Amino acid sequence: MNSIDLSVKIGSLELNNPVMLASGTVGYGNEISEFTNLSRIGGIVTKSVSLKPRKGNPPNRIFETSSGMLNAIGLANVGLEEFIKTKIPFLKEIGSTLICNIAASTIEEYVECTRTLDSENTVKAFEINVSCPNVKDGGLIFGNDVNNVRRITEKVRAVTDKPIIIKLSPNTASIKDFAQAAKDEGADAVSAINTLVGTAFDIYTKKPRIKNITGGLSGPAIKPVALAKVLEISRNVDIPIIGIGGIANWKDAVEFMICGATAIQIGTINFINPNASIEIIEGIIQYCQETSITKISDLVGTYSI
Amino acid sequence: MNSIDLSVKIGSLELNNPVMLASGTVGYGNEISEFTNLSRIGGIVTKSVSLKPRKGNPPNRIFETSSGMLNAIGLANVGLEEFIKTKIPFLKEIGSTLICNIAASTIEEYVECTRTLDSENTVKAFEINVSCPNVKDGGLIFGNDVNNVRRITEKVRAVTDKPIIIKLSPNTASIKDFAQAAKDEGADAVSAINTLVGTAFDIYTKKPRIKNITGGLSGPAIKPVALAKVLEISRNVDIPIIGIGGIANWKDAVEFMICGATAIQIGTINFINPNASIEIIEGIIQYCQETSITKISDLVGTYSI
Amino acid sequence: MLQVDTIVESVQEIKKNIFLLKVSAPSIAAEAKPGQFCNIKVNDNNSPLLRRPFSICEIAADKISFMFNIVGVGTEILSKKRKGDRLNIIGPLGNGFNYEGNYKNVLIVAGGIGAAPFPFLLNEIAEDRQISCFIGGRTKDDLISYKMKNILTSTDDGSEGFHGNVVKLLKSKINEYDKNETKIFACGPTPMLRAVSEFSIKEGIECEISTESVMACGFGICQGCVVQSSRKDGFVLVCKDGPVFNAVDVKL
Amino acid sequence: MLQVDTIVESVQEIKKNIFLLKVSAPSIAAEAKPGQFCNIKVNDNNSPLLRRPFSICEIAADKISFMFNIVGVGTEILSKKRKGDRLNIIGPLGNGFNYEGNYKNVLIVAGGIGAAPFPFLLNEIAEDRQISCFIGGRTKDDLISYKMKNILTSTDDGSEGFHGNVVKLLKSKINEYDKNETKIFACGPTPMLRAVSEFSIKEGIECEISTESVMACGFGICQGCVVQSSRKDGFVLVCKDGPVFNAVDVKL
Ligand SMILES: Cc1cc2nc3c(=O)[nH]c(=O)nc-3n(C[C@H](O)[C@H](O)[C@H](O)COP(=O)(O)OP(=O)(O)OC[C@H]3O[C@@H](n4cnc5c(N)ncnc54)[C@H](O)[C@@H]3O)c2cc1C
Ligand SMILES: Cc1cc2nc3c(=O)[nH]c(=O)nc-3n(C[C@H](O)[C@H](O)[C@H](O)COP(=O)(O)OP(=O)(O)OC[C@H]3O[C@@H](n4cnc5c(N)ncnc54)[C@H](O)[C@@H]3O)c2cc1C
Ligand SMILES: Cc1cc2nc3c(=O)[nH]c(=O)nc-3n(C[C@H](O)[C@H](O)[C@H](O)COP(=O)(O)O)c2cc1C
Ligand SMILES: Cc1cc2nc3c(=O)[nH]c(=O)nc-3n(C[C@H](O)[C@H](O)[C@H](O)COP(=O)(O)O)c2cc1C
Ligand code: FES
Ligand code: FES
Repeated sequence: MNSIDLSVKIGSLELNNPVMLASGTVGYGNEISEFTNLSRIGGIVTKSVSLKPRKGNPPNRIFETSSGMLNAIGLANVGLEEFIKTKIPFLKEIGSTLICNIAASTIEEYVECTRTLDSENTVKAFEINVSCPNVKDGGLIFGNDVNNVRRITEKVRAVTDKPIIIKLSPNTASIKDFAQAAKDEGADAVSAINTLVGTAFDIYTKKPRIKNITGGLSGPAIKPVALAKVLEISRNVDIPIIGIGGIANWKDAVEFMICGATAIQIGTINFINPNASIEIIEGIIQYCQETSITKISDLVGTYSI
Repeated sequence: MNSIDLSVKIGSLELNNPVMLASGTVGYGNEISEFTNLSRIGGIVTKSVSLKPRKGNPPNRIFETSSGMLNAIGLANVGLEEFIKTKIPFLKEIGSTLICNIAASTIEEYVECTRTLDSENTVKAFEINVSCPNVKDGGLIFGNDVNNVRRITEKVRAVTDKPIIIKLSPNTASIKDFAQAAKDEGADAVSAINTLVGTAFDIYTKKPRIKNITGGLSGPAIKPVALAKVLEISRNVDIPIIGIGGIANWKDAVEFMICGATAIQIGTINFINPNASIEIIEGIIQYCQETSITKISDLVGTYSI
Repeated sequence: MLQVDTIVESVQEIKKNIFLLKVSAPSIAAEAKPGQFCNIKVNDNNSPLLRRPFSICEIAADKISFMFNIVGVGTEILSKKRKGDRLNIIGPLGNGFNYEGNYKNVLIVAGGIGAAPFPFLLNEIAEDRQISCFIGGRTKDDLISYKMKNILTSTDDGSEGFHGNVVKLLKSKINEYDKNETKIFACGPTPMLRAVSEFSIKEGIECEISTESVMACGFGICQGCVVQSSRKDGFVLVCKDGPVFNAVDVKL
Repeated sequence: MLQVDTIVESVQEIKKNIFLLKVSAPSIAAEAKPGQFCNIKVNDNNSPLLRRPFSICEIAADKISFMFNIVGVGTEILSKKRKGDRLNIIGPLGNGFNYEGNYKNVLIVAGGIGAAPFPFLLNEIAEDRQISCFIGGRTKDDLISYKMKNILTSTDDGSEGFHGNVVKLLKSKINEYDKNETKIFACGPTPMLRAVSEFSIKEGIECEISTESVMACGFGICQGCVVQSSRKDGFVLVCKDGPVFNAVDVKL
């Protein structure tokens, strides 16, 4: 039955299937592995790692909104050293393709993280997070200036031959310019989108619901925006796209692929259904059978407009 | 009981209360007047009017999303002449404060519309729509370039003494720059936000759900984004703000005012509950009683961060 | 046009996947005309956000009924309502059928759930008219004859009645009626309405069609529900100018 | 940790606005320890989107119960569940109470709905221990004594028992117990937990507190549920490192 070729290529990165787990929504894989079979997943993108450990923002860090959630975790992570020592070994065990997401406050830090991780065989690609809205230093400051994105890509490109994916911010007027810049400097792919800047306030205390004041909006609420960004890149720039944003089921995943995403990542839905990724893979297989698709990569960018 | 002063001032524009109906979501007031008492509403912003009639985009024009909707009406409107002849008289009758929203493809057209309407006594203020995402000409092209917003404001300012409100696009990296530009050129206020660019596709036909391909996302899904934009302006630019985006009930309205909105507009919720505006006014009154606020304008920008 | 909290009287599955929802709504019932519809908020939350439009199927004293099949989340929720549940409804909306006038034969043409508005219409039509109901479906399981009279059926698969679509059935029988004394009322999927419109225009038979489109408000403020007008270079609103149009007035 | 579709057995209002929801969940019941919680998807849609965490209140064979009061949309939906409804649950989550060890007196301190985890705990605690339950509420209507033993009550308004908060009540009685032979288990609003922590630390009494925080995932992948650690300049996760902490380990 299942003779459908689900594999996709992102630059030189080969994935068994197009479904990945998004950075910051699966930690380092160990907890979610109790609920789902990680070895069947196309790829795992680890929580943004930075050179030094970050304790992250004080609580409250999250708040639920209509069909979405705000978060300002603040890139809490164990730091590069601990990541290599204790997290990579587990991720190696489970046998899923590992993509390492890197966050930094300076270009040098991006470069150093990439260079250090380049020698780790388990790491198959890098996703460069230039778009986190929740840290004072770095994050949006980088992500919203096309020249910075250009320079980061260039410098990171210089220190690794592994595939580089630039994770773009949706909080810009023209995401295609950023995708073009990434392409120009040799990135293998872009991923879109990171969260939208949002906030919420308590009307009695008048304080923000999130200690950081603003947070990143994710979940089904943002799906139409994410899809429009993917389509914008797809129609204007010739670079593989990883679609992210509000994907809750296989139909959403297929919709992103039709709009031009070679692969997709699921984030917030992992919190609600930690087995969602496997269900999405199964749904995609069924869809292919129904619509007589034998190679999933044939579906990418088949929008008819 | 009800000795609360609900009136607010936006430049020289005085409103009986801060609750307005958003442009494009109440037509010209006649239909919704069957469901709600328009004379109690703070203000009505009419559907964007352009110099010539526009038939708008072909169907489908709308699509529902998770906690939101996409629309690409395409600024369908009767045109300036018909607007003055048949719509203003009705709006005059009902006695609510009338704000006329103007859309255009050129700066000259903005100016001509404003100049012509300036002599209409019923029109108490202008809202300049520089942010509609759904027309090929004008719309986002204007709204996403701060210099255009600057020039439009300047030119429109020159032809009217009535209050001018610039309606800003959220599809930019830094909305405060646009608010500042509007202020610099003499606008009395800004309204934020118009819809976010989004899309949706049918996974079987592979066609966009909206004929225009992309549409504007509105409704509760976008509330956190709208609130963050209002807060961004409020913290950086000294100009009255009209908060718009996903407001569904009085709590949402109060939240926007706490974040710095002097008044608010409700859009999508009119479609679901055409009496929502009155319910919101009543809720605000109760909130004021509960929290011992005697002048609603004292609530504006009281965030504690 | 009213917005009212109604109380659910009953939800009955009258046929596999065909439901009849009855609510108590005196004020709407008093105003409604055949062919009008209501816009129903199926829940108290944002999933789904928008109302769902349904033709008024039947009116009995102060009760209104709607007929629907489950096609998505909104109709699924409606099918699970129970007696006593509260349901917020806006209606009656749109114009209705224009069934006055000088004609003898009433030809009802209904495809699938397009049967919904006709029980109310048939109940109001003057008794001296001759009624024939052409009912089509993909298979015999899709034929809805609830409160129809003088029924002729067609199925795409030939499992009951005429083998073919309902417009072909209509064509095959049209010579039995005096065209100048006949009026067609049609409701069903858009391709069917297109076919019946073309046919009626060609034959010069009066024909009204009840159309559908995606809707947000249902009463004219969102401009979302347009169809192409035949009379001007522009659009008309299904919710306000329709949902019933004379076949000559719109291009589907 | 499991994700299972459970079947609702019953929802009972055991006291005004206090509900007991019982589901059949053999696999979770088999694994669960007192003080652990489950993360419940209260609906099949996005309103609300996230799961809601609830302590395991009681286990009887393969059934689990949760005790809750209605505070918002999620608990409202739960209160309306009926026998036979399906409910997707993730659990058991977090660590539980550490109730082994060398002590004689068990002091339960529960504020309001903080009573929820204790029926399960009391059922598991060795029979030779002396149990006292300090139960607090704003008024006597907020006192929840479900399956508690040797109860002492306090109310903020003095309408029943001790007049004052439950930690004050505890303080007034603490001399009746040998501090070295005593362990406190507390659950309730954060200000109460803060007070009981301070008190127990000052008095040198072993104390475990069951904490709350906003949660998205409930099992350690979102990093949303942090509280300040006392042991390092950083945070611990309520869902994974807690929800039960030794009072000395966290700064609330
Ligand atoms: C004026 C009018 C009268 C109607 N009367 C009836 C009636 O009496 N009985 C009945 O069963 N249905 C009727 N409909 C159609 C009915 O409104 C839709 O079936 C319903 O809104 C679907 O809601 P849902 O949430 O179950 O499906 P969704 O999840 O919203 O959609 C499921 C599928 O139905 C399609 N769909 C959704 N809304 C519409 C729509 N308005 N028109 C056409 N296709 C749609 C979607 O594209 C999708 O493919 C009427 C529609 C209109 C505009
Ligand atoms: C580990 C853990 C165990 C819990 N055990 C129980 C229990 O056994 N019984 C019980 O009744 N409740 C328990 N709670 C609290 C319960 O999760 C919340 O009351 C519930 O999520 C509220 O959902 P809602 O949709 O009804 O309210 P919402 O509409 O989400 O919120 C209503 C109000 O409650 C507050 N609130 C929401 N979520 C939480 C939360 N997680 N913690 C504190 N306040 C919150 C909101 O800020 C708001 O003021 C527990 C919480 C945690 C973290
Ligand atoms: C709690 C949380 C933490 C996140 N942390 C990161 C992160 O560390 N690095 C990163 O690149 N993206 C991070 N993201 C963004 C997601 O990877 C993803 O881009 C975004 O959530 C949109 O997808 P979704 O709607 O499926 O969640 C985080 C998202 C959430 C909700
Ligand atoms: C169907 C529809 C039509 C709209 N038309 C206009 C318009 O003509 N001019 C304009 O300035 N804004 C228009 N808007 C934007 C709204 O005024 C408002 O800014 C936006 O919908 C966000 O508010 P909401 O979430 O409350 O709907 C339209 C919105 C919708 C949903
Ligand atoms: S549905 Fe809103 S105008 Fe017709
Ligand atoms: S709730 Fe997600 S890590 Fe604790």
